Amino acid sequence: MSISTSLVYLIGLPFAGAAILLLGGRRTDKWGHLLATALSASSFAVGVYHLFQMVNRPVEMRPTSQKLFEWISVGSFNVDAGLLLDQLSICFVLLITGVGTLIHIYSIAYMSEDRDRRRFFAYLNLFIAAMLLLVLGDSYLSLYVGWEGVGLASYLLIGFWNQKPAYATASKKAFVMNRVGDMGLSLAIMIAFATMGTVSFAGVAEQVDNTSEAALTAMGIMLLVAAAGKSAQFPLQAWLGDAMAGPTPVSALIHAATMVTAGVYLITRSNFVFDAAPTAQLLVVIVGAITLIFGALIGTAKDDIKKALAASTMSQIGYMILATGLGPIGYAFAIMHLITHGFFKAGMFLGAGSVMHGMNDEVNMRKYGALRHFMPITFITFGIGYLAILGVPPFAGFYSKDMIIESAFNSGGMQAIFLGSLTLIGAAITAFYMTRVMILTFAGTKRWDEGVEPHESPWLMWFPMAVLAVGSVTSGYLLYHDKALYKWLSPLFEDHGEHEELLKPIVVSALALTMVAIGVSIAVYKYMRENIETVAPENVSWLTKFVRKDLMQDQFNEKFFMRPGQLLTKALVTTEDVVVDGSVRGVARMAIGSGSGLRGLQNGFVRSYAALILVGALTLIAAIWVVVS
Amino acid sequence: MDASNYLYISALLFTIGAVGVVVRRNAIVVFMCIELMLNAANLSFVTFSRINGNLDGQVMAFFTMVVAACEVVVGLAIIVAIYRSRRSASVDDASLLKR
Amino acid sequence: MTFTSPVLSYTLLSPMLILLGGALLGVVVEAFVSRAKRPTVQLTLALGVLFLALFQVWNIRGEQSLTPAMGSIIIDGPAVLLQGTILIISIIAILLIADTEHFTALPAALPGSEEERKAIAMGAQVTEVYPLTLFAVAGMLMFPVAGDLITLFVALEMLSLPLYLMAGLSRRRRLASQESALKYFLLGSFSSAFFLFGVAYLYGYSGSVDFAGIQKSVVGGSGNDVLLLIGIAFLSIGLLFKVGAVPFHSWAPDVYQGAPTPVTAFMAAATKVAAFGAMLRIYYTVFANAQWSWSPMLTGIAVITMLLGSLVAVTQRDVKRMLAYSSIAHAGFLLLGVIALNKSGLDSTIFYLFAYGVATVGAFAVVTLVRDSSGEVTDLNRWKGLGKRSPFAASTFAFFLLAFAGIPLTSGFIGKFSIFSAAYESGATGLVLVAILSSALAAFFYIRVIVLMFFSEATEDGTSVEIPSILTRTAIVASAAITLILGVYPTPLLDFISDLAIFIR
Amino acid sequence: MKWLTLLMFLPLVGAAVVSVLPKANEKAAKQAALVTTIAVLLVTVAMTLNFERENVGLQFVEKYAWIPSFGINFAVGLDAIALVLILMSTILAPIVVLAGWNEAHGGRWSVKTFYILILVLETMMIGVFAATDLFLFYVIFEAMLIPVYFLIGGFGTGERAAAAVKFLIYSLVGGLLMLASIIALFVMSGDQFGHTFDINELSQLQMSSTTQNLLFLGFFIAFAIKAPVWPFHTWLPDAAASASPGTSVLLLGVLDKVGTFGMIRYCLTLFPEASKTFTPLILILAVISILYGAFLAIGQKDIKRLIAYTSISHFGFITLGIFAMTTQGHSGAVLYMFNHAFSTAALFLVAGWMISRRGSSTISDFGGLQRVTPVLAWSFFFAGLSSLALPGLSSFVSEFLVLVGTFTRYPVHAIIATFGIVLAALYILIPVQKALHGPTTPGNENLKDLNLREKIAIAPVAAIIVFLGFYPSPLLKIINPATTNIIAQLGFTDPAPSIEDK
Repeated sequence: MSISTSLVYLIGLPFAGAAILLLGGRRTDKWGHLLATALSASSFAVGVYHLFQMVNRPVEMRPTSQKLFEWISVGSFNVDAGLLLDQLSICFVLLITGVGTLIHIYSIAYMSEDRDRRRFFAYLNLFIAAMLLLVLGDSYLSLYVGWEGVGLASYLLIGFWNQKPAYATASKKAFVMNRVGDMGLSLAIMIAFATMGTVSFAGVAEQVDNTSEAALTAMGIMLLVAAAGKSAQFPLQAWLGDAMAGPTPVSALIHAATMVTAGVYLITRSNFVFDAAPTAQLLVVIVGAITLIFGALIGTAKDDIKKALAASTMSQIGYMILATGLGPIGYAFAIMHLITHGFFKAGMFLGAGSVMHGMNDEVNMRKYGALRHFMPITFITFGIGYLAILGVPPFAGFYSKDMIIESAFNSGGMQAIFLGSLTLIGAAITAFYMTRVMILTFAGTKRWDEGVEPHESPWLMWFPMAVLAVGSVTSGYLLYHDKALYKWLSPLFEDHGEHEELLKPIVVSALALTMVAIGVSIAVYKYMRENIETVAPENVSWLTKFVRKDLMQDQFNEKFFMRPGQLLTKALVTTEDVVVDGSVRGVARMAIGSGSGLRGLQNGFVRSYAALILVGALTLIAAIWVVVS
Repeated sequence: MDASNYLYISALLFTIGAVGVVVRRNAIVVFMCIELMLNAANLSFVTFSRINGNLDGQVMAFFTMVVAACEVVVGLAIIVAIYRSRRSASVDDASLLKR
Repeated sequence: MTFTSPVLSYTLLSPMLILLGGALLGVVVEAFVSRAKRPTVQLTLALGVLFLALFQVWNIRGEQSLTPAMGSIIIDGPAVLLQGTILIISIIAILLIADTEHFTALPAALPGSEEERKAIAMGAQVTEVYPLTLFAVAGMLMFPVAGDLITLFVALEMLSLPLYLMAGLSRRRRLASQESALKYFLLGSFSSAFFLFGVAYLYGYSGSVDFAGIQKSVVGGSGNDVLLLIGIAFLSIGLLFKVGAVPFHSWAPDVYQGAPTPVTAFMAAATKVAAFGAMLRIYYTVFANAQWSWSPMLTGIAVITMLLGSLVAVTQRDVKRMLAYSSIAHAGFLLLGVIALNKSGLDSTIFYLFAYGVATVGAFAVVTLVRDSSGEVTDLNRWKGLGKRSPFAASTFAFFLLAFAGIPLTSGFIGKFSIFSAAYESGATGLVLVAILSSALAAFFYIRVIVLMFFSEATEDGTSVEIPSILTRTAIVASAAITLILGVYPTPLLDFISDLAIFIR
Repeated sequence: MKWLTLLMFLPLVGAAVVSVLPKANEKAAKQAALVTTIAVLLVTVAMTLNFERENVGLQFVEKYAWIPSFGINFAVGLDAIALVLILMSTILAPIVVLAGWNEAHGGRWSVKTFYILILVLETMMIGVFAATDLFLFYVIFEAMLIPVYFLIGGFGTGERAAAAVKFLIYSLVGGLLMLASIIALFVMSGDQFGHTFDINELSQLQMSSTTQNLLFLGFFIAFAIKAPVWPFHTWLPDAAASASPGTSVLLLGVLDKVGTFGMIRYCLTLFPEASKTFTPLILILAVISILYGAFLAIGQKDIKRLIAYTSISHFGFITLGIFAMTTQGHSGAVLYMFNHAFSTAALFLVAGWMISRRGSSTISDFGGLQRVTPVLAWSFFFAGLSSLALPGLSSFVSEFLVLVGTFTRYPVHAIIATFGIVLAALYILIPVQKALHGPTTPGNENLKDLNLREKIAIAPVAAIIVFLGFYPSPLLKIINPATTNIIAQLGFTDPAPSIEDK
């Protein structure tokens, strides 16, 4: 472990950008976007500097830390504001700042017409800062700050055009569902403190051996809940599709490349917990497996290009989560897929943005078609991303996804075959819906609305796409070659030696490619031959309808959470009025009522007053009689 | 004759007076009932004076008579005044003030 | 039989003698001074007499004697304190009585008759009210210092009879005023009869009419308990009637409402002091050893008094009636101090009497200010928005109400606190809880009035508020000042009371 | 130097100055009030700097005989908790004056009266936290109802009279229950060692557990009404909805803290055993408050009522922290009291500006404010974030401390309470969406954004929220010794981590 004093700049630069642009207001309109981009880029530069520093240090000295100040200290609860840059976080730092900077550049052009562009860049910078804090925090609590920070940034960016009520609702939905996950994270932190007396990563790692498995399992499950919320995993996946309401660069950065992968980071970071809590680990695998199929299925029926990509993201993150659930053999591959996915999915999202840019913000793929002729660069970069996600060699996805499939098959026991098969099926479905996206968008006939004149985007936009495309081609091999990433990360994980190989790598690749081929063929068969209608056909099977409705996820949430919640709220509002406040009012009414009743005694007749006195006297005499006898 | 019999008579007179106050309507009669009660008390005083063998009770009776006389003065003044304004001496008519 | 000439200690009796002399002088003034000068002369005379008496009370403050008048009068610390309280309250009340607007010009005239109109036109004034007041005050001074039952009875009548008459002197709504006089008189004599009957039985029980003798019998415990019990019960009825305890309270609302407001103020405050003073002396000395016989009775009466007073007050629509019920509730609180039967009970009751009496006079003084063309307006609905029209009247009245409610920084709070503590100390925990509950109820209607005055919009036929005369203003300001000072820094008075309040027996 | 009397005296001087100013010169009254409150703040800051952090005893102690025959003293002194709360109150006061510059104009009485009431109230706010004599505390506790009553009833809106009465009646009933307990303590002290109201001496009283339980309830219910804790809370929404924003800030920000402060200072110190006996019950009430307040907030249509209900939820957290009996819970609760004041102040002040601009407090009357009045909208959103305890803002630190402190001893309660953070997101984001987002509602097109005065008023609040979110240490360092001391005196030690040595 070495000490550094410059880690804080990584976060500080973009944070300063956000602060300046937000507080400066309209005065910074002219140059705000440039400042934000520059700060993001300089943060990237600091990251690269640290990477070189790190590479040049011996393995055990590679992690770097910086203590900023004492944050919260009460009794035995001591949390410092501290940063930790190790082999894992540097990957994220570079991904976040690298892709982030590209997307800043892209957005300069993409948002040039928007009168609130400055605000947009402020949010972007805020996001970068929060995300960096998330991956650099040296304790669960510091991570939590970043964790909610990105949630906030995501909320702001999804709702960037919140004058449209649907968009505002989408942003709220995202934040609230994320908060459910955050609840998991805070409970995990509480469990950690209650059982281990510490909330720092290092401290927890140290105490894992002395902690009961039950506590670790509970903590693991809570971490999983957190991860599910942030990474749109089952059962907290429903917000991601709606999150596409945000401007497309946002979808590329936050909802594809970085923020949604925070769950993968969290589980990988907590490897020591999960390794000691097999039940929690199993749940991670199950959640990953369900989500990868779930997302893929949703993707098959989406006509909105961004939502199709979002479903794909969900599914791909399902792969990563599944890999992390496999334990030490999976962590490195999860991260590897995360990085490659960051490249190709961001690239595709930017491509989608580029298409929308040229198509007057149309997102319905049924109204695209034949765009390869009009947007060649977009077509090529998007196509590279497509090949990468399919896992066609030598594109990036081939290496990373195959490794996950391979790990699944090699995870041992009966579950291995089952998981392996699931990942293969997922690959096939992915191939199907991605091919569908390609065909609907770039091939076939023009189905544009009138007045739409597609055109290639300006260089500020295609340049980042090109860079990402290059990454989509090369990153896989670079990371895979000589097990580069695996070796880089392995000091962090406790890998217990060799794993039995159920299937040879070459067999896995062959199987995977076969499944992909099947998926592609079905899609080509289905969409190249027939004419695509611009309105989705209604006479389809119940299964299609079911899938179109996102497997009823919203209906489910509505029926089992939203409606009961609303009913409960209504019931409580009534209770408040009738029972809680009502009982007080009742007492008051009773007092007034008895007062009016007693007032009747005072009837104005002096004789009845005298009678009252007489009654009083008689009562006293009666009392005396009782006492005496 | 046992002195306590006087006490019973006194109690009876007192009770008659008290009941009279409650049941009679004419202010003068009501007032006379009260006088009856006072005199019942006087009877008790005198009786007790006899029983106890000292004169304090008899002195008290004189005081009571004087005070009762004063009460008559004040009382009649009030009753006459109210009779003049209302042309009625019924205590039930004077029930403006209530509740 | 030899005749012993009475030995009188004139110094110790001087407050009462001064009052009686002043009252007689007042009668002479009625006869000989010209009509135009009478009001001034009478007022000066009354004030002079009262201040002189107060001065004398101050001079004898350290004295103690069982025999200033052959055992008929007892002068000790509590006597001085109570007499002083009565005098101070009377002085403030006299300032209100001086406003002749309240009194009928010619009491003998028929309401609305030609005679009355003429009297008003002539500017006639009922200056008789001053000697009447002085006689009543003299009776009140004698009531708590009486040393035997004869004196007690005479004092009771002496304070009551003038008040019966004064209740009927109102200028406006004369029918109601006369009615209140009638009711007060009939019920008052009715209760006097009970009182007297009780006296007779106590005499029968002990063979003595002086307190020392009765006390001896009670301590000895040799007599017939039935006689004692009936005696105490009937005696108590007379006293409880005067303080307005339930079920002997029914006169209070009607009389408070019907009587001229200055008279109401005087009688509500001063009578209560005198009657409670007498109760303190009787229960704390004469019957102290027969606590078993009267404590349960008073406890029961205290409970229903506090609750009924507070509950019914909540629904009142007339400000004077509301204050009447409030005074009933306060009688209940004061009974706690009597029941406590300990030193702190005595101290706190005396303090409470002083604080309550002053605030009561002050509150009624404000009531006299709120008028329209036909006289005082006591309908609460027409008090709406008073805060806007007369901040002075509304805010002082609100302050007195807060004192009644026992809000800290008013004398009422210190009073309540000390009297409740005393009761708690004596072990009457349940009683304290009932008192707390009633205080909560009571707070409700005090606040209601404050809301009316400050937060409700005035109705169309708004009432005007009289610019207070200098005398009334003095009365209000003095009452408010005392209420505030006793709330903020009661130490001197508390210490004074605590030093003096020891009964000799 | 007699710091505390000076501090309590200053606002009274200000009030006196305001009262002699001519009625027509409203501006002078405002300026005088502002200057006074700032002066008070400066004195408080100076005191804070002079405060010895490690000294757990009372500091700045002053004692004068007041009513010796009852053993009553005018005794004041500060421990860390009182200091923090006084600091909170005196920071809020100038902000309230500045933010509510024009809110006295709709009142029943003159602007002058408003500021006199505010200044008198400030004296009492300081006194109630500084009192170390139970009687003095009670006197101020009750007396401060009066200015608030007139502030609500005189300068509020809507059903202000009814709300003021409800507030006063609830408080008085609670106060009377406490009075019953105080009387019992007073009498017992007289029996055992002579009449006294000194809280340190009173804590030495011997009493049976039944007595202790009953007396505890007297105090607790009074504080629970004040705080307010479910089910004693129904006065608050009405009062807050009717009071002017500035009054609401003082009401929720300072006065209600007297309740939770009282729980620590009086319930725990005087009745340690009874506190333990009732802890299970109180924890349940706290958790109910958290969730109930949150649900009710979600169901509100009126913005001020909504904020009031969020506070009920927050007070649930504070109560939870207090009775969790851990140092984290306690420090968290005290810090929470401080932080809540500012997040609620922000919400109420901004809501007040929105309401005064729009002339309505119904949430659905707003809409799309972000387009029209971006700074106003951002301020509201920021205040909301603070209320939902976003990490990085001050309330997060305290809320998390409370939760973690509760979890170590009462995990189930903590878990249920944690649901509150999801509900918090809803009760903030729903009004944010309705009021700030969406198309601009007709009638709102010409609303004015914040002016300079308003910006100056809100800026320090925001600064405190952010600063304490990232760096709460200065406050925690003051608070910690005191809370550790209390926990230790009650005989508790923090639950140790359940690490097993394998």
